[in-house]
Amino acid sequence: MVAEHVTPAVEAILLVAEDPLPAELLARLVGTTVAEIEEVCSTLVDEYAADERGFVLARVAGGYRYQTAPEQAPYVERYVLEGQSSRLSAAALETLAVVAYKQPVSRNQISAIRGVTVDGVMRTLQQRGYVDEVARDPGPGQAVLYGTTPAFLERLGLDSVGDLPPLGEFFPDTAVVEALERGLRVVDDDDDTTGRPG
Amino acid sequence: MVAEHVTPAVEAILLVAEDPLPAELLARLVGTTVAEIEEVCSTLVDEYAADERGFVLARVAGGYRYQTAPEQAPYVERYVLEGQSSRLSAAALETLAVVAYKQPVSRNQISAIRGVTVDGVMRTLQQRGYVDEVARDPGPGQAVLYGTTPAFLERLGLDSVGDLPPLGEFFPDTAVVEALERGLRVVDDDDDTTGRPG
Amino acid sequence: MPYEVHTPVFDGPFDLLLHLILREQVELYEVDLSGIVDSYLVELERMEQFDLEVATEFLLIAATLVELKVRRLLPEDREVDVDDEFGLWEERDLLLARLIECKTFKDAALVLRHLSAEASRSYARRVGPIEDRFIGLAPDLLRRVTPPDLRDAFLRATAPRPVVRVDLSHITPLKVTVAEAVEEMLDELPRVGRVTFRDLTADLVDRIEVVVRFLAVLELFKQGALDIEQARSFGDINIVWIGDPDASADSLVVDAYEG
Repeated sequence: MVAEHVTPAVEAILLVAEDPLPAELLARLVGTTVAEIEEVCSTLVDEYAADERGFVLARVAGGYRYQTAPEQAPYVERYVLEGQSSRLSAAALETLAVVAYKQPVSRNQISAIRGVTVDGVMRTLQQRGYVDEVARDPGPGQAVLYGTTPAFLERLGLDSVGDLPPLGEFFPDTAVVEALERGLRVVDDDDDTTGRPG
Repeated sequence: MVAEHVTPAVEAILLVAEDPLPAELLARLVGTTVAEIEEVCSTLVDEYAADERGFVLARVAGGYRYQTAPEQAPYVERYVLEGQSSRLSAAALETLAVVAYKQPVSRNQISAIRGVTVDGVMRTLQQRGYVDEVARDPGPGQAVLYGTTPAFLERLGLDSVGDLPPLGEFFPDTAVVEALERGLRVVDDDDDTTGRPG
Repeated sequence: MPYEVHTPVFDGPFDLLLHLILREQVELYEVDLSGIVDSYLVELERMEQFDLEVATEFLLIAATLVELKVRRLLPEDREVDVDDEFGLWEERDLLLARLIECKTFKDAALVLRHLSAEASRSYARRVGPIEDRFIGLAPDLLRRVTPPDLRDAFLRATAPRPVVRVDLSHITPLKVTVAEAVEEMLDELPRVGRVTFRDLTADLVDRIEVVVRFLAVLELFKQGALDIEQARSFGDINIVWIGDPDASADSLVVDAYEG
């Protein structure tokens, strides 16, 4: 049974928080266990949904925070005006995908996968705070290794990178692989004649 | 009977607002009457109280805003004291930047640039001693003009405002800024419901 | 009529190759060699800054493709060097593996786009403590703010924002269709025989009506019902009826234009 004081205390602290607050911090501030905080938050998520509130309690980037309900976006946008002014380019998204799934990863490794140099795009992503240096390759050269940041998770509304769909889901299906293989045939499939007719 | 969409829309807008929002503004954003907004808000005040939420909907300075419930003050204080919130919100930082670069500047001019009312944020900045009234607009209305304080310069390790980093090539030209100032007023010039000077 | 100009710009050689193989369903060996090379050269030219690494990659892949194709076209040489053939297979497999990996992440990126679009509909509360009693408690708020932070904040605050409402007042709804305009002209033109475009549109008020009338002229010209002469640029257009004197709207098939 959750102590009576926990729920409103959590609501009050979350109301003045500017970043997602981890359950551990909430537990410490309210003087309870992490398990109890998780229970309280999950109840609040359900209550707000059941009451059809205009706000939701979201679990993002390893913490909880108040957000507007997605359905209210048109009204909120009238007030905030800013909107998502900065759409991510296809190149930025593909680079982010590589970093997200292969982190920690070096710039060279990303370039190899994308087939282009990624210096410019990585600089932009770093400036925007979506990726950051997380380590150094222990091998020779000590290349800088990159990973995604909490800002990236916030941008995607994810709790952790573990919440991304497994990469295996995106492996091209047989039809695509076959098309690629066909496109890169070394010899004709119906290679029974030397001089090809037609 | 209040239209179904009004309540969650009001909750969503209030959730992201930094300043108390007058019922007139809410009515315009949601597309309803002031009377309906007042009815919705008064119902929400009662609901939050009945549910013993950690937040309340308060009527402050001619508008509505979310605040923490008075009984939760000890927990909020603990959170604030822990330094978890010890940085300026993005909105406050932007407002401070506008004052720093465009001083002397009136609140209306800042609102126009930021696209939202800045009363609450300006109050915070003034309380903190980062900005202060420096003059009065000689024109009609004699709006109060704001500038940054010596304490602000000291905190940033600057000798004078002239030492602020140059804006360089990124700065949109004057025409764009003027268009923004003209075009993006949330509160109309003739809307004096907020009781703002100037 | 809305129309789009499709000029795909490829982000790299894999992008282009995937496009060539998958989206256009082109059998690369059916395309002539110069066609493949041309596509690569076009992309190289389109690159805003000449990036040596990307250019090299483009060249390498183009060369691999050319080699694969040459190998396919030449009569089978039983004496072929086993090492050469093995090397070619290896290169081809490497290329295939890299293409598959690239495609995997391209598709993963689509999911990221979707997630980010969904997340952007929900705005976070980032207000912080607003009540006076809490504001006073917090330590120095500028502690971690640097002058460049301030400049960035100013640039953010003054960056042009997307226009919220689209002003549609300048768009005139179409009152007349091209078919109607054709019908009107069929009433008059066969009888008059010859008219200038200025006269033909003299009684029209709205610019859009003139445009529609012009489209109708083009339509009848396309059908071979009239001839158009224009003596000099921007001069008046003479319209001469050369079709059946008893033409009616029913005898002409007029494309519907969607306004």
